[in-house]
Amino acid sequence: MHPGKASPILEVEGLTLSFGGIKALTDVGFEVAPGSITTVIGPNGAGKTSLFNTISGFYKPSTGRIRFQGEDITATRPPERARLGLARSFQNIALFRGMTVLDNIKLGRHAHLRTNVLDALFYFGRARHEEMKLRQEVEERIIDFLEIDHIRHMPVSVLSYGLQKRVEMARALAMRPKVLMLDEPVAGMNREETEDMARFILDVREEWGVTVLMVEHDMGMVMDLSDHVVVLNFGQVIADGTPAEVQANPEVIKAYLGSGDVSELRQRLHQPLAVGA
Amino acid sequence: MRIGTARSSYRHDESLFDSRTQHGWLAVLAVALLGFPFLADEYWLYLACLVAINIASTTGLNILTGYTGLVSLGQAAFMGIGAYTVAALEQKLGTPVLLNLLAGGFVAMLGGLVVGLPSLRVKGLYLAIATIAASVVLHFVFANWHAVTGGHSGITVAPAEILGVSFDTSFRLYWLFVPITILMVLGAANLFRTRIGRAFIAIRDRDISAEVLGIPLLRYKLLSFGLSSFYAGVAGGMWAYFFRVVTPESFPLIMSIFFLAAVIVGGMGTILGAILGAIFMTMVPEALKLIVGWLPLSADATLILSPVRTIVFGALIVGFLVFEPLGLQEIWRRIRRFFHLWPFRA
Amino acid sequence: MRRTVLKSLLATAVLAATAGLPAVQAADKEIVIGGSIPMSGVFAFAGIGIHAGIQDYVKMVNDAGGIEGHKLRYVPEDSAYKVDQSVAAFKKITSQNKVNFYYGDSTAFSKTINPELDRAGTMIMSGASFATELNDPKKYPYQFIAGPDYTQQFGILLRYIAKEKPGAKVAFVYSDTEFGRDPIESSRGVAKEMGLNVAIEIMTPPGAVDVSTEIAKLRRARPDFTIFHGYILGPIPEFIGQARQLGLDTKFMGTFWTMDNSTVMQMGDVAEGFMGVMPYNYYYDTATPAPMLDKIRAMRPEYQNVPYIQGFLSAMLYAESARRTIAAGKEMTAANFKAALNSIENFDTGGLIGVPITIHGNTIPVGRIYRADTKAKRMVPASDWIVLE
Amino acid sequence: MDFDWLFLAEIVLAGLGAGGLYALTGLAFVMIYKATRVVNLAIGEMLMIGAYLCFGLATAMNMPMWLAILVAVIGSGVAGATLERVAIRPMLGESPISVFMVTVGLASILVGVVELIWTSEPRRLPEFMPSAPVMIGEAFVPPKVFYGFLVAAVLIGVALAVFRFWRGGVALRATASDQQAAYSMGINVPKVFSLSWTVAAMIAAIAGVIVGAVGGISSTMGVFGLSVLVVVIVGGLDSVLGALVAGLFIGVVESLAGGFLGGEFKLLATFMILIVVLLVRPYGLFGTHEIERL
Repeated sequence: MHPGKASPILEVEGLTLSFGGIKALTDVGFEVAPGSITTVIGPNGAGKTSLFNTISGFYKPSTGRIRFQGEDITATRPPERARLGLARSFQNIALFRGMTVLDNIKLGRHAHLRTNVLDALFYFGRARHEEMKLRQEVEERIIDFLEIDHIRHMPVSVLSYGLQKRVEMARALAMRPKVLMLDEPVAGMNREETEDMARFILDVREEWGVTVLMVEHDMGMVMDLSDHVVVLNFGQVIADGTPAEVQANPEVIKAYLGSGDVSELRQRLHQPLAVGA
Repeated sequence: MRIGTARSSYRHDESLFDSRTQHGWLAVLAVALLGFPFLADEYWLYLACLVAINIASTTGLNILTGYTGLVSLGQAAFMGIGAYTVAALEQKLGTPVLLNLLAGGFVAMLGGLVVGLPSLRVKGLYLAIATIAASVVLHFVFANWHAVTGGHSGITVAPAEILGVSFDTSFRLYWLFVPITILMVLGAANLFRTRIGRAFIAIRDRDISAEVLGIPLLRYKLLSFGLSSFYAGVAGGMWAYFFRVVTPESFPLIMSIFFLAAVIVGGMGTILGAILGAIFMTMVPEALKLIVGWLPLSADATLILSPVRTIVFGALIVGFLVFEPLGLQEIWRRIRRFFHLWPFRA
Repeated sequence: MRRTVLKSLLATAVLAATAGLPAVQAADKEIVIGGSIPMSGVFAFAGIGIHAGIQDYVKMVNDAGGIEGHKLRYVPEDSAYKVDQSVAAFKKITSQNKVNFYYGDSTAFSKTINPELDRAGTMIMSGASFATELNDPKKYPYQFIAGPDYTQQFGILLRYIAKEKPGAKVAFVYSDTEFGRDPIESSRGVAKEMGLNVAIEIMTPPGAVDVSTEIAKLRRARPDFTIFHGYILGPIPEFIGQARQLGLDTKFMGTFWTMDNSTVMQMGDVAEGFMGVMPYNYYYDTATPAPMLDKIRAMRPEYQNVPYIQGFLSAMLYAESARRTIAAGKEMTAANFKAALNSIENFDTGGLIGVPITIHGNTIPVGRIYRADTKAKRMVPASDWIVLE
Repeated sequence: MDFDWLFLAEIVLAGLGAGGLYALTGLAFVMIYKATRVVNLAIGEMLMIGAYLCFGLATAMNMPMWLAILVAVIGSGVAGATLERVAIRPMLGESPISVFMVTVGLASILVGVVELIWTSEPRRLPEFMPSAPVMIGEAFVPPKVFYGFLVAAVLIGVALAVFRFWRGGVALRATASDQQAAYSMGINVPKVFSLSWTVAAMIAAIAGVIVGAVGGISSTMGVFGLSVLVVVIVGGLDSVLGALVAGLFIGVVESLAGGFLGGEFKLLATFMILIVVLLVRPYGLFGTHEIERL
């Protein structure tokens, strides 16, 4: 699968973002091909999460365009982007602590439900019908798929970190994503959990036909999973291509060298993942 | 003793009352509520009506504060809007009671929407203080818009009349208020089985991520304000039919604090909590009176009743926040769990 | 989880049902006086006095054998001066006793409970409110005020002013509450009729601390008399103090709730010369023979405040109304009580009020002007008894 | 008719007088907020406690007024520290709204305690200020208001100097700007918390005595705190300068509204300003705007 052949599902073009004079992103541009797994990497503070936040509409760029399925969405509010099919998880887990796992997942479907206040107050007709359908779908397509049926009625606050990450992914899947944005999906996970997550990411792409855009530090996983890698440093794109191309790029090596991560990078590059791509 | 219930279907799992035991208790409650008016005297019926009104209003505030995380110190003022609407309609147009109550709810809801408008920009405590400002402004309107509100002396309300029956005693009002309150509580409970309730909780827990997950913040914050003040408006309308006189001094700031206290003491963000909180806070002054009466103190004991009540009111707020932030409903759950497993484990 | 809803409500219901069984108080030959008395809370100083006054009168009557073979029984309950608690007290007392007379603690309560009185038709009520609105026998057929309403109090003050200094300039200073606003509008006309000039009306927000703004206004209006209403003590001393410092030559006056001896004396030095209207004799008045005051002084050697006198007089009027009803062989209903009350003409209160009283409509429109004497620490009469027609 | 300039002058002066007290109390409020991030709705009740302590000492114990004030201020400081230790410290790390509600509860408890000890009857503090009228030009300023303003101004000056130069003041400022950093620099943060409540309670007590001297004391005098709340929100919760400027501003606005529109407009006017400020600058005129993070 090569990026650039089909028309891109997500295009970022000339994106610049600044906070009170400090530039977090400068003229960032790249494309995400439909059905691909695209990963944004870069040293800490390179602007990866800022980029995600700008794509989901939480930050407003000072210049630049974001196009989703060919439409310019730069001016739309975050909820509208979510409705269009941009779903995401968060770097430091943003589950709703006051809700159960099931409710957290159901929440993801919000934008696609029609229940209004009156339906809700009386819980009759549409509300009940919709909730039942949602429950069934969540159970059969998401909970079973992500193997979290044993925790569905638990409050999320009691779950382990790895399970929380998985629930976040479940919630993002409930959003009926066209592009699934995952911000460090395996950060802080042990090896087994990381492998499980990698498997889920691949399965999501295969079974759901969802395009994946992620930020990740685990280079082994990045190189094994990605079709396309974008490298950010100091808010700028310094490399953009297949994993092999990026690994060979001297700029990338330099960027990681500069941040002292080079040994880590090397080490991880030589640590193949147990999952076949 | 009762062991965890096996659920057979999603529908079953999603229902409000899902076990046979629960249905049993529900039936007992229904019988108790039906039988109560025939056993109780006027005093207890009066308290029952007051409790019903307070439950309705507390449940409304709970939607806003407990579930959506927006603190309001304006609940009493919104009740005032409802009460004045009902009083004015009753006095000037003589429209049907249930219509008046609905209108009270809707007018209060409009008020709530206006007050809620800044909620996107103004957050947390600033918002709480904005609601105090709204109360001050509303009080001014109540006191000075003579044509509608009758100024400082207020409006005297005729008894509610439905199909020729005049609801002029607590006994009769009970049959009006309790069903309305039950409907309102059930409505609130239903709300949190759907996307709307989930959106509220999401906003409370983490409003900015909620937005990225597809929840339009302003719309839902306004919705929460609107619903909460609708509840307040209907409760205020009932208040008007209950006390039959509505004046600007009927809805002071301390009353708003009372409802907030009821939400906290009962347990924020649970339906049961609002009910328990409203019952508890309404009954505390009466209970204190009884206790002071029983204590072997001199006749002057009643002289300290009011300060003691004020102290207990404050101490309950502080005490629950410090020692039992989950409120009465958590205590209740613990008690229940105990009996659930009894006699095998304590 | 939802089951808990049910359990809790059930528990309450059971509790309510068992505790709510009416306490049976079997006694045919008795007259019951109920009361929502503000024994605690912001109005406690009045409530305590009222309570003692009613209690003492009831005891006095019962010690003397009761009324036409009926004993008086007084059933008070603390209201903390809060409407909902007053109403709760009313419901509690009336559901457990056959109440004939009731004492209410506030205007709001009087208005709230009025429909209940009309419906019950078994009791009449008076209370701590002198609200003008209540002086309407059509709207409030089963209520009365044991004194002049606030407009009448203003009328008495204005009559005195008109006599002292015809055409005088008068200022009304009042609080922004129902209580404060009560007599203002109606008294404007009364003043005009008497040829007085209402130079300025100043409304102060409740809980106001600083009165400099108001003083600046008052200074420009230069009134001869300034009447305060809607306060107990509040900003009055500061008002007078500042006016004195400015050399403002105006006489300050107050209405009933400001006029208790201890309240006025609390003003300190500025109290000297403070005047006001009082419908009753003070505890220590001995100028005219007053057998009732003698008895009170015998029972309670220490000073009793004017709410005490008001409570005492209220109980006396309840008793008189009951006596006349029973003596006429009529049933003990609200209508008969009220009719009996309205038949009171030139009634001797034993010196509580310096002149025989007649009950017009719902009030006793009588009073006299007192002036503070800070050396003697007493209020001394400044006029004769003034009776409004 | 000519516009009465003297009237305007007197009204403005009266407003500045009241504003001085708002500024002083606002300072106490901001001090607590800066150090502990607690929005203290009980500030009006802390004023009341100071005034009642002074009253109790001066009347029941027959202390001379200066001594009564001194002891009352110290006593209030102790009370402030106690409140912090008992009710605020356990709430460390809870949501600001919960802590706010704790102070609402505290306010109620304080009112109850005062009513229990002194009943709810309104009282008067013994006179202790010079009573000779003060004239500024032709304008009359009530002496209590004038001297009250002077005391407030001097105290504010002292407080600012302490803030700047004294070690405790420096620690307070350090804690205010970054709690974690202050910790790591070896500042005893809990002590700073307790210090801020103590000092704030003492300042509030002085304000309470002045307010009580002007308008008398009662268990409802805590409503003064409502105006102070407006002051600090308008000025910005964490800005000392804001509290001072907004204090005078609100005082003058209240006074103008009362003078030209009528007493019922006082509170309305200030709360309208509050609403406008919240809409235009939700973090106050001088407050810091915090950037949100996802």
